[in-house]
Amino acid sequence: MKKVFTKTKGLTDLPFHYCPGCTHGIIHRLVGEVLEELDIMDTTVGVASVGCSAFAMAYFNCDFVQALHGRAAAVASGVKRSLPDHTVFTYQGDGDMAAIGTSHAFHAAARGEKITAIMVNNAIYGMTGGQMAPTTLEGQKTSTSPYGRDCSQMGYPIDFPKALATLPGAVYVAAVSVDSPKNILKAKRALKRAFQVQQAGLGFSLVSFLSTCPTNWGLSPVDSLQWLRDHMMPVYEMGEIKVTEEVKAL
Amino acid sequence: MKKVFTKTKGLTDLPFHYCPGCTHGIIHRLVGEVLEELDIMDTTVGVASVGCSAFAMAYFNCDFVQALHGRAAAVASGVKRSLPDHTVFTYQGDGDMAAIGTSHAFHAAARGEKITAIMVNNAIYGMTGGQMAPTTLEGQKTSTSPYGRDCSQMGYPIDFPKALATLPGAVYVAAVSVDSPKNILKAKRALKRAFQVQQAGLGFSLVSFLSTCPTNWGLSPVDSLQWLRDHMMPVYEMGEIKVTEEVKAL
Amino acid sequence: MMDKIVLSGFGGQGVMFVGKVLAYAGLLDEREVCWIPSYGPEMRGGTANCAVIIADEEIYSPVVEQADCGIVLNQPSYDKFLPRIKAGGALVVNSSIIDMAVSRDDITILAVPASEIANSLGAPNIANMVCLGALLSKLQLTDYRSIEKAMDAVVGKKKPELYEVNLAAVKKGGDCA
Amino acid sequence: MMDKIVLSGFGGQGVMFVGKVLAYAGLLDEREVCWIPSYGPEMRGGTANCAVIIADEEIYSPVVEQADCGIVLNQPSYDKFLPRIKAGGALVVNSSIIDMAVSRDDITILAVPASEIANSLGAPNIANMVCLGALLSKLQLTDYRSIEKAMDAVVGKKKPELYEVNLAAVKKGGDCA
Amino acid sequence: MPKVVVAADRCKSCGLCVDVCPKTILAIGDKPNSKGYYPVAVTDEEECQGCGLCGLVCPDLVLEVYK
Amino acid sequence: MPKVVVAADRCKSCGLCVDVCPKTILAIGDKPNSKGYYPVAVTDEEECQGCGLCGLVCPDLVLEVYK
Amino acid sequence: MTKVLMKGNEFIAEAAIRAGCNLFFGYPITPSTEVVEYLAKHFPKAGGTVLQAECEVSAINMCCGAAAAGKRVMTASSGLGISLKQEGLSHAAANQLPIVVVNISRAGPGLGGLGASQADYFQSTKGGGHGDYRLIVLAPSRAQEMYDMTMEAFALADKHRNPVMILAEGFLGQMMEPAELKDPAPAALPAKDWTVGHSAGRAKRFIASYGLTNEQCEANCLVWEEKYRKIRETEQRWEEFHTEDAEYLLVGYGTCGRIAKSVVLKARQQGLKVGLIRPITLWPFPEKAFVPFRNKLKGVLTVELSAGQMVEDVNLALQCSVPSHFYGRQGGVLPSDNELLGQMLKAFQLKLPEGV
Amino acid sequence: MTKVLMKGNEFIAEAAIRAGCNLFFGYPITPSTEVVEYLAKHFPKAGGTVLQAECEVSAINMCCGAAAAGKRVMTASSGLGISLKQEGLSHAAANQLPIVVVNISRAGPGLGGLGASQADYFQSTKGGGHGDYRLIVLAPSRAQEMYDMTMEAFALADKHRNPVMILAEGFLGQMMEPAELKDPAPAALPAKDWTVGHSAGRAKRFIASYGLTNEQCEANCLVWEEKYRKIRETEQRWEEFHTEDAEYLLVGYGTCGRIAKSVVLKARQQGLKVGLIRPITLWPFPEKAFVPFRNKLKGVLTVELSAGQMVEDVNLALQCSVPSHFYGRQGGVLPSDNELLGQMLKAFQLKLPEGV
Ligand SMILES: Cc1ncc(C[n+]2csc(CCOP(=O)(O)OP(=O)(O)O)c2C)c(N)n1
Ligand SMILES: Cc1ncc(C[n+]2csc(CCOP(=O)(O)OP(=O)(O)O)c2C)c(N)n1
Ligand code: SF4
Ligand code: SF4
Ligand code: SF4
Ligand code: SF4
Ligand code: SF4
Ligand code: SF4
Ligand SMILES: [Mg+2]
Ligand SMILES: [Mg+2]
Repeated sequence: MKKVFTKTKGLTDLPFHYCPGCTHGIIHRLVGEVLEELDIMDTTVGVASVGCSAFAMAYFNCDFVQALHGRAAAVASGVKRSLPDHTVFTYQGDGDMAAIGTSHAFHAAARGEKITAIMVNNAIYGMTGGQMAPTTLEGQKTSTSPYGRDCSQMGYPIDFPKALATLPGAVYVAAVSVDSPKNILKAKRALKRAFQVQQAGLGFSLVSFLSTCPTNWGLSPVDSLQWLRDHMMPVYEMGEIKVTEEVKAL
Repeated sequence: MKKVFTKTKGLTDLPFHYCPGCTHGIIHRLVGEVLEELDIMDTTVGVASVGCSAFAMAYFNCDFVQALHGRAAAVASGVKRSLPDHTVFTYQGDGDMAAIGTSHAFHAAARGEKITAIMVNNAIYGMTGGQMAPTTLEGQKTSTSPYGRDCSQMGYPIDFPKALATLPGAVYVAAVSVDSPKNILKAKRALKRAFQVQQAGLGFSLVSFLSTCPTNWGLSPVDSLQWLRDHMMPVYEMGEIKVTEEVKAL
Repeated sequence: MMDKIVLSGFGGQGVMFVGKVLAYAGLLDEREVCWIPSYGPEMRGGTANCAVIIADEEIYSPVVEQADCGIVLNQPSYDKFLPRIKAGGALVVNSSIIDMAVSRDDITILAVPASEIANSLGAPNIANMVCLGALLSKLQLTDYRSIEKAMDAVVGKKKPELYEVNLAAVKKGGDCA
Repeated sequence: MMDKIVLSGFGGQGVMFVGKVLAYAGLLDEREVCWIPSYGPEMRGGTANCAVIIADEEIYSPVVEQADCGIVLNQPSYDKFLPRIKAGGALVVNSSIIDMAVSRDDITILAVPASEIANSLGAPNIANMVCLGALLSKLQLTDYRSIEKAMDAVVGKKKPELYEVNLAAVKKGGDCA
Repeated sequence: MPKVVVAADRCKSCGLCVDVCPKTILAIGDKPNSKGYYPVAVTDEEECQGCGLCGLVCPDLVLEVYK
Repeated sequence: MPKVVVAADRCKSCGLCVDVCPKTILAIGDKPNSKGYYPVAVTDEEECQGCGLCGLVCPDLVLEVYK
Repeated sequence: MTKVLMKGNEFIAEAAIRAGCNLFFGYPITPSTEVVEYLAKHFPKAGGTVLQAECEVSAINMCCGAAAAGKRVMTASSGLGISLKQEGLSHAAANQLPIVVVNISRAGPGLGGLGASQADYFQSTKGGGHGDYRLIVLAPSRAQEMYDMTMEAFALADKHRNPVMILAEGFLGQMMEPAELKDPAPAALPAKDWTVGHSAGRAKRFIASYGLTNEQCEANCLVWEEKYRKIRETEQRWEEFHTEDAEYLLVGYGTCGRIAKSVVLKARQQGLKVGLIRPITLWPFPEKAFVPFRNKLKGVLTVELSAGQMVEDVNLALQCSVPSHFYGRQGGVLPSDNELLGQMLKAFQLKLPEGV
Repeated sequence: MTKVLMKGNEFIAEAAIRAGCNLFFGYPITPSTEVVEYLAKHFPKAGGTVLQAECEVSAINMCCGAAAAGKRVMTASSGLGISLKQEGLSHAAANQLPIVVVNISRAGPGLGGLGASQADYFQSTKGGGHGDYRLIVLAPSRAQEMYDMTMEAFALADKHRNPVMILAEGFLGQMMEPAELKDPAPAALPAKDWTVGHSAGRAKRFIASYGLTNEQCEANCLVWEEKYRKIRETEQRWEEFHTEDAEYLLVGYGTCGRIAKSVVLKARQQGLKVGLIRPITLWPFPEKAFVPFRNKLKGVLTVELSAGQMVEDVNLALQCSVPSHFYGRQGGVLPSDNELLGQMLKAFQLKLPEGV
């Protein structure tokens, strides 16, 4: 009897601590599957950020380093320069990367740092209980935008992948979603490509995942996926935003 | 007998401390002239950065606040939120804004902060004696890239205005040069427009000036201007990079 | 006089809310009160708990090491707080979903099928209030009337219907005590 | 024995270089030496200066408050360092561009038209070396031969021509002393 | 015959699998697991076509699908 | 008649004005100012056309141009 | 006046609004987040501005801009975020900018944990940033003080033109207690004649602190040092509890101060002459409180939620003239009153007539 | 062995290369910049990596990554830049990452100035970041020590798995003196069996320091505290100069230690029994050096380039048992030996047989 679907060896057996229906879990699984398929679990170092995924290191079957909030891209650069033959990736929230971590991600990309950055965009600060993130949508209510985000005062949602795509060092930039089986499979292909770009030493690769936060959005997990489709997908450019010639040639 | 050219009231009489031929001086004058022409000397607060222009505050006929290295855009945001009816501008080096100050400039732009940011791009850290800047060109020799900037290791020159132009909050972004009388006049028009954009409350405006550093480039002032034309202008997108409809409508 | 109360369950079971109601009850009776939440990464999914102190003198030490009584709404909470009730104290247990194999005989254990009762009231999420009702008889410094006032202050105006069903639950719980 | 020397001029006049040559001279004679630059924002355009200590015992305090002798290449330097030479000490002054209206008679002032001499040697930028030559006679722990060795170590190999003209300047300066 | 194995103790009854199952044969169960969540159960094993979609969308690696 | 006024003490003899003058009537002088720089001087006042370019490019506000 | 029941963090926020704070710049971090959340909800109605910055470094520098423009401004953070503000705090102090900085502390070092900790004492009082500067540091111990001291912080900041820090364990920020929402105490404050903006008809100003020469730098340092001397002289605050006839002294601030009070009472019940000094200003440290006790005590026990930091200042204040002991818990753990009582008896080698 | 003449900063860089440092991450700042500049020139030939980060925060976090991967790594900065690294240093200490941090200090607070200053003593020794952690802090006083202590810093960092700071005034970084380029002293260091990478055939590792419960956090804190206790016990370093029969003691580190030596000699020439203790490790502070002098001195004078910081540790080490005095210069100004001699005579109320 063959297995149609089963847990990847890229992950440990530890149950996730995430809230019910939080898609951090799906994204974890995709990362684990890519680690397994590329057979790089022994030569990969992940860098955890601070956010709901701060404790992710226990879930992956590879070595991990905990970074301070926002510093993952800098830490990953330090690891990669030390272990050039290893695969190094960061797993960061949208606040972690696009708020406090802006300059580290920006300059890692500008340097063409040979790492893969993963951004989990749930339009909110999940870990701290639902404050406004740089990615929070216009009018969206959060605990620090209780009357809805007023962009003229609080700023506009940042499409961070688009900004990084302007940098020559960023050779592969993709924005994906895990709201449906189809998109989950698409997302995995993008993620795998990003890792392969790194293995080929072509430069900095970024995959941004649209993800849900049922708890802080105040929606059921199922409704959250719908909200993501209805409100986030139209705002953020989706798909492979930047693919250089070298990457295409892979 | 009419004055064809004379010193603006926008500046004090204090002689500049800059090296011979350093175009920081020309850019200062343009700012002073715009302050005078818009008659806003009494309602303008400048924010000085840390770089060769750290002591600029003594040269301008308006109030000034000294910011820490890289923090000018944050300080300016604090000033503007306190004095919404004032004109607030930053005067920053390329290192100050595009290296250590990256996230502050980036997020001030994302917030559509109603300030005018001036970046003086001389492709080097002048104040500290000629180290590599984010804007240093490929192959350019500096004290921290003594064998020439190797982009694959040290990163690629950053065209910061282009990156900020991707943000909705940045409504006017221009890159100019002060290498010739013609360009000096062009530069002044852009600068004036940036200030007017702020006065109209449209959002964040940025003017990037290509500037020389004869001392650290190791060239004569005249040769420096030629080097700027030959090497910097081709690399950095010049002119009005972003002009929103509202700005055009001004 | 002082009531030290611990309240524990998993996120969503509304232990923080019960705590607030108790604290308000104390406040409205012009007692000294302290509401002490547990906060931290455990939150995600895991168990939440808080402690409430109601006293008729100034509360110096806000540290609740051993409580006079408490409410536990799920198994992990039971396991964690059973040992933390003072001898002679009382623990209200949501017997609907808690296995009480391990127990103590130096404290009063009030086994209340709170989840069932809540379901019977058509509001599965108020097992917490049922347990509160059962707890009241064990408290020195607050009673049903105070809770009524408190509920009024906390939810009353905003959500009358909520107000009603919650108090109904408290009453039902009281009958189990 | 100890020579404390101050050297000052505006950026580009090569005072730091003279200082290094002196320090190397001391080093090659196996003396204890200290080369102390002024560093800071003044640099931009303004005056640069440094101090050199050459000693035959360990140098504890590296602070040069009052110097035994010095070289000043421009007016601001003269004004600043004239008062900072010990009584009985010596100051070499680039008389080509320095007005010595104010002066002292408790120190030896060696007025050397260094800029002219440098021009006459066809290298306007070596007034510094001319003054160094004039200074040598006032030093206890170094002499022309040491300077020669030092010049060899500092520029010798790299730029022979520079080496020559610099030493020529030192000699010429020596004649003025 | 296709089969879905449920690691009930991992389930958080988020309902994503219930929503995605083309055969609508998944439902939230009625007795809590150790964490206090009510894990999903397969209502009609016969019907399962082994498409694996439930496993694909489950955030908590609760489901294994065989065919 | 056009005229250029040189604030000699501000001049740093950078040469930018010398380079830009269409009439090539500006030159670095030969006696230093208080800072030790050799300020520019107008070699042939007659020739000046008062175009003001020198003032425009001078980084140190040394020059005023009248016409 | 009736009392309201809120979290300590919310009392701080409400006090800021009523103290006439104009702007708040911050970045969320547990356990301080309710401050920005409360303000986001209530500050706009009061005409205030709340701006969530992209990081703590940005927040403190925004505060510098607002303070330079003469506004009352506040920021709040914890542990890691406060560490990030150190450059900005040093800069703010050098530029004599009145800013209220709230540190709802958590357990460190590094990411540490979220529990109650007092391990930021050195950072707060000796200057975590570079250079000789000081923050005035206030340490509340209950909800009413969270409120009152926030009001006082704004007054002290304007009075001395200096950043003021409120240092409270996360425990105090998260706990709900009743407190009165008093009006600010009227205070005669110096005119703000040094701020930027509206410069018509006066010489232009700039706010900067660097020195172009060492001599100028030293002159600046001496001005600041003199200011700090005056603050040390005039602003020491502390609470004494049963010290009249004390032979033994407990010293603790914040939550430890409260727990220590229970201990003092329990000890007194047993006839032990134990008293408590609870520092309220951590800087300036209340040395004056200790002067009368030099050479006069049988023992002092300093209790902190750290490995031992304030204990150094206690020893210096007592000129090492009495047997000094320390008891600390770390990582967010709070000692119970019985635990602390036991430790005290052990340290002072005392027996209770009848065991407790 | 022949000596070479370089700037102190260059000796630090050269020592790092010869100590087997693998990577350097930094951001330029006067007066430390020659460190990165020298490495940019010479490190690549030696197979090292120099990366100019976009800011100091990035640099210290890059260091954390490299240290976690088991490499020898260094960063250098000054004043403002060091303040920005505080969060990272607290994190590095909590994660027990061996990193060498060079602080070529300048005058603060804020932008301050570039002159010689020792006003970062508290920040460096008591923890400028949040939480209970310590850096081992070495204070060289001349070129040879800049070189030697850099070598030692790498060994100490690996030995104790702790960040080590070299704290030297800009003056020492900018000054050229001759020094020998010795080879590193052979040291038996613990195996790096905790690093990430190359994980085949072993359980996966992660490097993190947080605690999910207060109890776990406290357990971590106790482990670190025990390590610090051991370091305090074993690593105190200092130099004594004419202390054998000293009735009066001068205490100063770095440049002040040098100037104080001239003063001691001048005083001795006049028959005054003056000695010097020059702390070499600022943390752990060399308390042991002071134990023999408790209650035995007529006076102690601590001299610092600050408003008075280390003097607190001197008093604690002497248990406030001798008359204590302080003399400081600030903002970058250095006292001359005659000036210091005069201050000493004044403090100790001494007269010179014949005036100096
Ligand atoms: C320096 C610092 N500032 C603030 C925090 C508090 N904090 C922890 S996680 C977080 C934001 C998390 O949001 P995001 O990065 O989007 O991750 P998510 O939880 O949404 O997955 C914040 C502000 C911190 N830990 N460190
Ligand atoms: C936090 C901090 N890091 C580093 C420095 C040192 N520093 C002063 S100016 C400067 C760079 C200046 O370059 P740029 O901003 O391009 O201005 P320029 O001098 O070239 O005009 C640096 C690194 C500092 N003052 N503060
Ligand atoms: S808070 Fe939001 S992001 Fe965090 S685990 Fe819960 S659902 Fe996921
Ligand atoms: S160093 Fe360069 S940028 Fe700075 S003043 Fe001199 S020339 Fe201008
Ligand atoms: S998706 Fe997974 S966690 Fe959610 S209900 Fe289905 S099995 Fe349970
Ligand atoms: S495998 Fe397909 S059919 Fe079977 S339960 Fe899962 S989703 Fe339904
Ligand atoms: S441009 Fe100005 S500074 Fe330069 S030489 Fe001409 S006048 Fe002098
Ligand atoms: S005004 Fe024109 S012509 Fe006259 S000097 Fe200047 S540049 Fe030459
Ligand atoms: Mg998020
Ligand atoms: Mg620059």
